[in-house]
Amino acid sequence: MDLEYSAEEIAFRDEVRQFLAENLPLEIAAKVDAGGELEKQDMERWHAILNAKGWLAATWPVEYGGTGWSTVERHIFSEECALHNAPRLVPFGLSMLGPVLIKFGTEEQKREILPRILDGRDWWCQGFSEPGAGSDLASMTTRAVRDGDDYVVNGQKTWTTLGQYANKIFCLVRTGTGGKPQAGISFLNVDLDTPGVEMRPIKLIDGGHEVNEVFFTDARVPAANLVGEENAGWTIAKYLLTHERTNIAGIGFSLKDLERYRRMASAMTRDGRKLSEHPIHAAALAELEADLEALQISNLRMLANARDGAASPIDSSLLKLKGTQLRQDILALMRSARGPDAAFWDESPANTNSDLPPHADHVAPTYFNNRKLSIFGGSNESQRNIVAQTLFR
Amino acid sequence: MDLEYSAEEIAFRDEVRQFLAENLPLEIAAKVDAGGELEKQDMERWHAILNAKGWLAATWPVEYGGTGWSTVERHIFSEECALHNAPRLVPFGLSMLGPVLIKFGTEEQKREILPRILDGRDWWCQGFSEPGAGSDLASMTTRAVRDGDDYVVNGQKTWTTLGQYANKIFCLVRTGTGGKPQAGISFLNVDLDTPGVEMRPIKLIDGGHEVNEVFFTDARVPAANLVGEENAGWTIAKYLLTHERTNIAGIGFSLKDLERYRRMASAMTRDGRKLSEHPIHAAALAELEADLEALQISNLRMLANARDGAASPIDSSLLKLKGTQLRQDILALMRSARGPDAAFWDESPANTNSDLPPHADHVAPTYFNNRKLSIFGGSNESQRNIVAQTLFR
Amino acid sequence: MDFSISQDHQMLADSLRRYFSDKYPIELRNKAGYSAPFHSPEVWTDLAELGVIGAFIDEDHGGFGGTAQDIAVVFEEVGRALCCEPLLGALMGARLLALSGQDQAAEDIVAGTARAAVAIFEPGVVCNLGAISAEARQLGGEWRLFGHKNAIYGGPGADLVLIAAHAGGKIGLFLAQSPDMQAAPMIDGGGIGDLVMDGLPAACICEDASAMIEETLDLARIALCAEANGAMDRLIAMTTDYLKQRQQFGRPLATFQALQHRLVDMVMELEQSKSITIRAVASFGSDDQARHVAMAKNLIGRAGTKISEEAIQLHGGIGMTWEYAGSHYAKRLVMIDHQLGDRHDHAGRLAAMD
Amino acid sequence: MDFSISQDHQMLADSLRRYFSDKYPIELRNKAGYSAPFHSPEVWTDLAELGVIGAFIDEDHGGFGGTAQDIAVVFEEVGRALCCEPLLGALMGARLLALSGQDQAAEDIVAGTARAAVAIFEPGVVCNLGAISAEARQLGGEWRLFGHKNAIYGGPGADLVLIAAHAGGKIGLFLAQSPDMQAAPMIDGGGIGDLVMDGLPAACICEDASAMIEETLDLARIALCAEANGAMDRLIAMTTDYLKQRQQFGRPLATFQALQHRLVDMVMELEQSKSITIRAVASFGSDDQARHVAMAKNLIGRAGTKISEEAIQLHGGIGMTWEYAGSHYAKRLVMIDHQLGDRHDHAGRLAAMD
Repeated sequence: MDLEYSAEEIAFRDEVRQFLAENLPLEIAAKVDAGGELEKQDMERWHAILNAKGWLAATWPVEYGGTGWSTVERHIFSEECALHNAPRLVPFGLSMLGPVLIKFGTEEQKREILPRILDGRDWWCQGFSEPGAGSDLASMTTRAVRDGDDYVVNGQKTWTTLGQYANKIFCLVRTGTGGKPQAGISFLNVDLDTPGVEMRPIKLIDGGHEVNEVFFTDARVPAANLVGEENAGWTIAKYLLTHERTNIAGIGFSLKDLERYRRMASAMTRDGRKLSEHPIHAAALAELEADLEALQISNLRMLANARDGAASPIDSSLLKLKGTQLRQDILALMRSARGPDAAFWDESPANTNSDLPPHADHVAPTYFNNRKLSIFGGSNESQRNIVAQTLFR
Repeated sequence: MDLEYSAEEIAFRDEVRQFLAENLPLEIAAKVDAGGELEKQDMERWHAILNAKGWLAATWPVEYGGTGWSTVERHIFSEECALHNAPRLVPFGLSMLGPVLIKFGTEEQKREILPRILDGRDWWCQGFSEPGAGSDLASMTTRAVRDGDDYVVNGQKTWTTLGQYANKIFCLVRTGTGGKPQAGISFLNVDLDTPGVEMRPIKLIDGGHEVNEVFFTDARVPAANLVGEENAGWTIAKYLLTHERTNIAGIGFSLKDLERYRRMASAMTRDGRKLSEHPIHAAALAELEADLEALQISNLRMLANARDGAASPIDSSLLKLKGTQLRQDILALMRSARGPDAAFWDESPANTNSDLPPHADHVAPTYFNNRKLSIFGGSNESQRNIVAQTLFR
Repeated sequence: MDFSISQDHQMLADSLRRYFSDKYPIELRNKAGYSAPFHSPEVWTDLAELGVIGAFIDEDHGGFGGTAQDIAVVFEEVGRALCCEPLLGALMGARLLALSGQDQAAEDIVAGTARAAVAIFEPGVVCNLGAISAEARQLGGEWRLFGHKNAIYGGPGADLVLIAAHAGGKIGLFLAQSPDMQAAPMIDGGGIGDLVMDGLPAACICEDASAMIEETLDLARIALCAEANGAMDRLIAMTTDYLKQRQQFGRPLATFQALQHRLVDMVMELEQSKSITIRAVASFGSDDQARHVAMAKNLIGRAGTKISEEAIQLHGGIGMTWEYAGSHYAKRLVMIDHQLGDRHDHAGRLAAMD
Repeated sequence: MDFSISQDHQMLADSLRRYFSDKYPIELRNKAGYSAPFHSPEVWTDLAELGVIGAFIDEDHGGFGGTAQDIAVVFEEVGRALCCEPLLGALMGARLLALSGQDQAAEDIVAGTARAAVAIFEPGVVCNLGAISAEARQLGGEWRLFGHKNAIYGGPGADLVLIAAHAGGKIGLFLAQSPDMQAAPMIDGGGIGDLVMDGLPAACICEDASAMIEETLDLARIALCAEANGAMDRLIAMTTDYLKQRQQFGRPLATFQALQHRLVDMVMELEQSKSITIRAVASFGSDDQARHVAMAKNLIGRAGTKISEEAIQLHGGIGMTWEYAGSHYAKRLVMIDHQLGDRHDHAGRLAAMD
């Protein structure tokens, strides 16, 4: 039993820390620290900095421009990034399409698409969910009919995160009929400027624009954009959805949030007592800290399992479950700590010239926005179903 | 809107209070107050006192020796009894078989059985559950085959509460085959001294003997003991199980337990601080008190609905759910308050010459014993199923 | 023992419900509630005409109500319709003006021709009147206020702002006319203000106002509880409908037992919330007032948050969208716990009362 | 980073698990644990021979272990087998004797020829050494103890009882030989004692023992956490099996989604419990020891209680019976939270550390 990183891993961590200290733009880190929203150029800037360093595609093999890092190194990198308030990397190209192409794509697709992900020419988004197909993804109905060298696509996708910044979308489309709903699904890349493709914003509960709907009306997409075999899309989707995500528990974010909470609580009073000395708040904080300490070990245990080839779906589902619950609990405590001032709202949280009084901040919108954590990316109910299947096998 | 009792109801409450003050034996009340177990003679004594007053059968019509009380009067009576530490009345004859006979029994059955319930000659117990039939009662298999003027009964019943004191048992038995499992069930009264009937104790988690198993091996039971028609037992069982129970939320018991808790907390210290001033314990107490205050009103609302003929199964199921959860939470708080001393155990809690140190008491066995509250009498899962059926109708 | 409401109350509730249903669609609400003046002057006039504000004070002061039950009936409908008009400020303002003998001002409030807001608490002071620090000083025969009041509900654009401040060893109540304040929408709709006072001129309308402020706060808490009940009732109904209608894996979500049981627990919390509000309403004015109101605000703070979070979760993505009315109900329910003391504040008050 | 345990530890765990499985049926446990001497002398001898007690202290003091990991390995098996032998007293006693230089006594403990118990806390003092009030006075050249020690685990019948008491401005450690105490079974099996001291003769084995007592308490808390993990693991396995086998409404309980989801949450709590124990074990002896041990005891107090209550509920009536082993696991898990500070005590300690 040894909880410590190896000497090499510690050296790697120090290298990451030094890099972050020297290269992460302070104004971006400050925005992240304040819980504000990032603008497109912030994300692009950080993407380019990492690309220049060669640290962008943590999960890709070196031959495709990836880092070749081990599971543990990937974990160290993503944890350090979170702790230093680096922006979260947009995963759709780097962590989703990239690995899919590397496994299922043609040589030409790899050669053409992967470099454009790295250098930021392409911003990909995801077209899986539909209004009638959420947890039950296989019930999706967007249809692609082969017509000569093209597919003609009709249907609607939804919950397309940051689609407003994207120029490309990878989609699941129905190309076959009959059989189980999982059969007859294909994986198709689509240019968003294709005629007949329209993106519309969805405003979320906190007023933010983060997700979109995408409508396809007789959109003609080259058949060469198919990834893998026709009707083999479900296998690819499953690979993508269960593709190892080192950061599924969101630990770095929870650590940062707890740090913000402690800062906040020691600066606030509540009815004549320092909030940090309020016994109910202090006990809640202590229990959340214990939970997070445990979750860090749980996460390391999963990493060690993965490294040793012993990963199981229970691991990642349980980490997702507990990680999202914990983060939501932390954000609820922060919201609660802010008291009546949590009500003050500024529709543009990126706006640093906000009119809000200085004692108001973004705790309430952040709390509401992150109710999504237990819904998106496989709802916590779906995760429980997955774990139950394994338990009762 | 008027939460107060009417003048008549207040007069009734005062009469009950006076009666309890004058007639409830102090040594019995003290045992109840201390959370100890009652012996058979304690229960019989209180039964006889109430019978002498004519206040025993709260739910029976006057013509059969009942009180003829209104719903509200029954509630007042049972609440006052709990608050004065009167023993809980054993319900099997008074609240279960009695009402069943009054509705479904023959004149002869009523004439013969009801007076013996009142004067204590018969102590009834219940034979519904079986090892393989709990929440799913209709799957029961104890079989009664008609043979001349008798039924021959074979099978096993379980969870027979206080069966060790009883001389009679009313049972559900399978008399028909085929069709839905609910068909072919009959309601049969059985003398426990019938050859082939054997009662065995079940020791519970807290070490107490409160429930039993009953085995039937070719037991011959007179067919005249059938209540209602042959194969009509399910209707009777349903009537019995949904028969209005004014005390389903157990409010009087929760009130007493909170009172005991406050007494305990103000007498105890914990690491140098009075337990009643311990902020976590005090906040937990405050929230339980709020929940109980609300539950009292919820209960009165249900009583008013019942009085006005508007009772719904949601009401009683929700009261059972919340009432049992709350009581269990209160008992958990008491257990927790007792700290390490909660571990001291005395197998005979009725024994007042206990060897236990005076700072130990029965909080842990009481807590464990009352985990039954959410299991017996229709598990809380079954109650949720019932409510859900109504919600999604 | 009678849990039905009076015929008059039923009529008031019915007329309000009809009005909101006919004239107050969620789109109007979301348009009015998030940009200055953070409410709809037309709706305000309508509500005044319907007698909503008049229900807040008694006949002696120009109203025709004023009991806790009157307030609960109104606010339950307010919650059911998710109305974000500045009624809480009007309730508190009208009460305090009436109790201070400002009859004309109270009448203006009731008539809807003036809007009132109340500034009692301060940054870091959310529930305990004893911890406020704003001061009133007489300068040249005129009262001037110093200090910082925050979270003033309905503050932006209010004509009459009633301000609690120390003066002469007591907490007095002062009236300022349309003071400038930092204005913002609340995340759950409606306006909120922040008032930094550095010599703000005001009239003293009561020299020793602690008791009337505490009473008014308790009444406002009852209003919030009733509002929460209306909102929970509606949100649970929306969730039930959604589960019945939404198909996953070939059958309605309503058939999944794990979801069923969670909905049942929500209903149970709602029933408890209704019950504790009934208790608080009945205790208003009695010795048990503070205790039962604190219980209500505590219990409903817990229940509202839980029902909100569960409703969003049971809806899935759709519950996260601005376009779906349910998300706004969910926000309101959580944010009610932030107003006038949250569950922990009131648990602490209860513990101190024992 | 390596979460596997060493080969030696694996062998120790395997041999213990085999022993318990072969020689320690629940019937034996329930017979031995509930009547004097509240344990089985035969099992005790076997455990000593298997090296269980020797694993508690290092080679310099007659043992062959003594690390937090040694203790965790043993107690996880103890928990899995629900063994109620007085090992916690032996652990604490052997450590304190060894640290006090009582080598012979420590060796007797390790050999199983003497039994030790430790009397630190008092009625109303459950976690804070600073609040104890027992005193030691020298009378005629001999130490005499005054005060009241309670909840002495394994106290009944113990040969050597180590007692913490004030002397000369410090907390000293005193050794009494087989003192008379009020003895009782614990509700979850095993013996517990209550010791009223009115001049009890004892030897002073350490004059300033606070640090070693705190360290020993933390180690004992780690033992309790590991024990809880073993018991939770087993109880969850029993619950899973029961749900798979038990039929209701014509299908296994395991197919009911509401029950499935609850079992998943239990498994999640167990994983968290294992993780926090790993953390506490690794921190033992470091600056983070007190903090991480308190976290572990807090988290496992919550997890154990929840898993216990849910396991009983998911079993239904059968989980309420003495005859079913699961009920005893459930009791033990709840009662572990009562030992050496419960979740609230440790949350309070953590808050004070921040």
